[in-house]
Amino acid sequence: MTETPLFAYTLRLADNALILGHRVSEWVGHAPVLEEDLALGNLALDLIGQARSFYTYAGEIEGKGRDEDALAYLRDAGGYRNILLVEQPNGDFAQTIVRHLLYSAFAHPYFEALARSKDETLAAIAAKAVKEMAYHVRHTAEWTIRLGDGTDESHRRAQSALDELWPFTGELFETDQVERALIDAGIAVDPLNIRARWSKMLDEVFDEATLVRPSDGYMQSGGRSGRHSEHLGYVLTELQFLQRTYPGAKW
Amino acid sequence: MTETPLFAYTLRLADNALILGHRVSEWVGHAPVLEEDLALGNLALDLIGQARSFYTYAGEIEGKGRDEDALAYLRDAGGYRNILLVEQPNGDFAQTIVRHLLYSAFAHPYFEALARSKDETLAAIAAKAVKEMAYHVRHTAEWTIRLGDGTDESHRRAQSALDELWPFTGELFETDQVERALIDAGIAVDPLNIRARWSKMLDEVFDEATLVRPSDGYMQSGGRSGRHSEHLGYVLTELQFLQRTYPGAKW
Amino acid sequence: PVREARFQARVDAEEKIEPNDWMPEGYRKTLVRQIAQHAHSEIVGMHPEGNWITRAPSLKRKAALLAKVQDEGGHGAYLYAAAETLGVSREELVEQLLNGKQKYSSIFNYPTLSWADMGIIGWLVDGAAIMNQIPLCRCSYGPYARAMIRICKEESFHQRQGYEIMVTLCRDGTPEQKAMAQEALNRWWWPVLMMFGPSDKDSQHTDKSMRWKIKRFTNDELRQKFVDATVPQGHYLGLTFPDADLKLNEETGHWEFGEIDWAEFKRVIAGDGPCNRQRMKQRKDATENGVWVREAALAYAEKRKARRDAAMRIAAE
Amino acid sequence: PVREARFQARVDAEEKIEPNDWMPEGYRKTLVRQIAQHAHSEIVGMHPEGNWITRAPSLKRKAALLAKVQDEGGHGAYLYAAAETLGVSREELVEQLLNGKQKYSSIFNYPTLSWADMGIIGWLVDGAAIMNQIPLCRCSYGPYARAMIRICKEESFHQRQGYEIMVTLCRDGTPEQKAMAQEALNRWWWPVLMMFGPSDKDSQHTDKSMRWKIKRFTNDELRQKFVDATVPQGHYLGLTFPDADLKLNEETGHWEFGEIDWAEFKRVIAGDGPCNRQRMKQRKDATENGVWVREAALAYAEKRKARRDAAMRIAAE
Repeated sequence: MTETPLFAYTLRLADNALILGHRVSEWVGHAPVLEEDLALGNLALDLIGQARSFYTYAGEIEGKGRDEDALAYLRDAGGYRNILLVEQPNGDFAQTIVRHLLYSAFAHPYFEALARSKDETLAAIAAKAVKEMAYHVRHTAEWTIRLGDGTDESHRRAQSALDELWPFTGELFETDQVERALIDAGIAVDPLNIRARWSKMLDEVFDEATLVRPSDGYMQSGGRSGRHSEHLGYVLTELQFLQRTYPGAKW
Repeated sequence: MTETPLFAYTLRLADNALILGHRVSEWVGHAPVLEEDLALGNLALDLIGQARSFYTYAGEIEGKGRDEDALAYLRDAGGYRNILLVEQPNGDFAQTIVRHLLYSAFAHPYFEALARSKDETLAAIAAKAVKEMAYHVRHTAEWTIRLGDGTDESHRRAQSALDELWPFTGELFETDQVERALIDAGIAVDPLNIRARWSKMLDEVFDEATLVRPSDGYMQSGGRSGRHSEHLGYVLTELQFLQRTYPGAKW
Repeated sequence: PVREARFQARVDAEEKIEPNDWMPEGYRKTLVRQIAQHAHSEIVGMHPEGNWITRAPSLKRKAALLAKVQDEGGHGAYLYAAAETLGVSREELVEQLLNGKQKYSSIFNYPTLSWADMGIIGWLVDGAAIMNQIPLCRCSYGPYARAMIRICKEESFHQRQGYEIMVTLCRDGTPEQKAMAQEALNRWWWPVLMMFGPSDKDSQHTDKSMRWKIKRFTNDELRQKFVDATVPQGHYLGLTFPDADLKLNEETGHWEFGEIDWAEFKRVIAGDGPCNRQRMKQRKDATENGVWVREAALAYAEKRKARRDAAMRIAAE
Repeated sequence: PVREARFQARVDAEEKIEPNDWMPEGYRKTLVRQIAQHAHSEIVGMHPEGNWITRAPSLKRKAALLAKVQDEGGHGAYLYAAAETLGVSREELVEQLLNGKQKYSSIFNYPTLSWADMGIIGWLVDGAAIMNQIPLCRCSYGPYARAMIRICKEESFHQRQGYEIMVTLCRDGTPEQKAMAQEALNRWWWPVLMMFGPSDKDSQHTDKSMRWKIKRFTNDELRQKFVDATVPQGHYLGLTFPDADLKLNEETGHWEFGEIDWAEFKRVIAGDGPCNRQRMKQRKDATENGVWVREAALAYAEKRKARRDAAMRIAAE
């Protein structure tokens, strides 16, 4: 393994942001209300922006001349390091909202902590992302409450989304050797320090939304080591189509 | 234009078969009854087999060393020459069935005529395809009748599929200079000679299916000159993914 | 008639008409029709470009395209709001889009088939839109004029962005990219010219609209302005316009161009463009798939209001 | 008890039991459970491979994969028919699959993540299936034994095809393809070993099934046979098995292997594999989306019958 821990770590952050941003971007033009075309567009834009910053930095760390696009467009699924949660299909609006709440309720405090990283670049990217993710949490929490406490149908859909997606939340809190070393060095964030806040935040939302928090059963994982779900491959066929079809072209 | 008419013509036949075959193959494992997983698999296999023969022959005509896979996997949408009908999305089962009926009711007599082509290779490929397409017509005609004369819902869906797809049937009968020359030389088939049979066949099916044949309004076209619908691009992102991602690899 | 004269005097004096001012019924109707059509165009216009969001070739382009499509949604929102000042609701207007009673710009009935179409749409479609819209910033109806000022600013940003895509493809690109750009121009050029509407001799609505200062230039005037501005840009890109009759008239300084295929124009408006059914299906699907969400939002808002009212009653007791 | 003894005598004499023969209720139940599970496995097993039909890397591979997935559907159909000879309908069985009362082979709860998985599934998953199934060709229940004969023939074709994919990737492939193959082996090896079921000391159904000649070898016997056959094939491919304990016992001639993670086995069976929910959703969606089609087919068949009956009545008058 020639990857440095810092490169691997930064790439994970980038991949999470890109894949979730890509997923959310699939909604634009198809949202249930015009205001959500705009709002989901904002969420996607924030995430793609975060991905770009992290990729650019990862490329600098690696020092082999790979830029953001080389990293985003020229790795196959097995090379992607995002967690499984963010690659799950959009499903209905409830699934998209709940997926986003689960992620952003984590990312918001996580980036708050990362903004205090000893790595100045990561700290700077995170500081900018904190403000964005605060909005993501607010927006998706509001919708979760509306759907959970809306009609019978919306409640059923929201609960079902939550039940489906819950097994993917364990991966948010996983760390491995790569991250351990960086956490000890004050560079990476220990996600376990976020857990209580994440959990409390969600409990409050679920409570207001009249949703039942699923119990913590077996948690799916594998994304960090490149073991994804069958969904990611399809995301990449579209994402990478032009770069793969016209190798070396500038756009 | 360096393409010879015979190359261009053969490629059109190949592209029609491949794209429709690919579309139908998307159903396998998702069909409404197990028997249809099998039957649709057969339809797709026949078409992909026809495509392979036509591509191989097209590559020989061209004489630049392109084999069936080079032709199928390394042309972007603008290079594809299939008619628009075959690239239309699967939609519901009624749309898939009606699309297939409209195509195969044409292809069956067309290949019958092509089996008498002065070009022996085309004649041989067509002769084999005739038997296959006879089954395609029979199978999709039976389903069209079942759906049309089934329940109110299935009737509505079948009629709606027919109305949606009808504007794409005009392209079946279009000829251009490329084909005119080959028709005059006794190599290509004049589709206008097929029209009456096609029309009669369909009228009989629609009659039994209690479906109303749409009137011939404006007919969509463009596939033959590479002007496709927005759907084809997505077909190709999947179809070509591995060849594009791992250029030059053998599989 | 006195009110009408007074109204016309205000219009002639370039005063803005505001929502609560008296206005002739024809003026209101013309505006509703035009603003609604404009709003619908922004909304339907999200689809052709939205088609490439997931396939954009770089992250920078992906972000820019996403932002652009989102802006279009935003324009739709302002415009529906402007129409609402005339006493129609967004729901009614959307209903009329979906049932075909109101139109949207026919250009969006053409498909986007390659990445170069993203350049062409910005450069030409937005370019033509701006040409149509800049005069509308001085439209006599205040809310519409103000919406157009904001929209035009964003549109001209989009237009530059589109042209920049074309520059990248045509001047810095590979031969394949140049061919992609040329092929896109070949497909879009004539439909873009049709965006200015029928030629003046066949235009129905021009006279009154001119008098009411909703419109300030005729279709043909705007079309000519557009061609004059655009052709040199295309030549700079090294592209050939698909019009054998296109030539500069040295005397007038205008680019003369060939005959537009008005049969195609009418056909596409009438519903037989390449994507009319697809675009309507996309809108209907979004609307139908969102029913349960909108119902949930409404139900929640009502519950919340009921709870707040109850709380206030208790507090008041 | 007399009937039971006579039944057992026939089984012992390697006679086939046929649908109309008397059989113990336990025998019938065991067979229904096993055949249904087997049929469900074929049906659910269409999904992991079906996942690559649209992305197969050559037309030849696409056709072969499509044919293979179709064969699996065909096997499902024979097996449901075999189960129907025992007095249960396909609809009931499918219902029990969908409500989770009947299982399918847990191997299909793993995802297919690269093209190499198509090779691995043929080589290892079908290889393991054949190892399990060959003895079933001599199963005491006639319809099941006959279905298995046909299925085994096709499966061994699939197995060779899968191995051929592996050869292409590993021996003729680029370094990337070899890495793809190795990565696939790393993911699939242990789950494939689990396909033979719990180790003999924990197996519930073995004893009776052996006596009834539904089963002829224990899980561990079959697993060992499989490992012995497979490891040299893997080495020929230049692959490394993800098992540090794997080594040839020179004395016994058997390949010894490490401890299977039975916790994973139980967990995946219990519903927490990577794809359990996804596979069930795929089956449910296919079933639900097909309701209107099946209703139409039924309605049409009834109308047709009614018309034919009416015609015959008229003819008879």
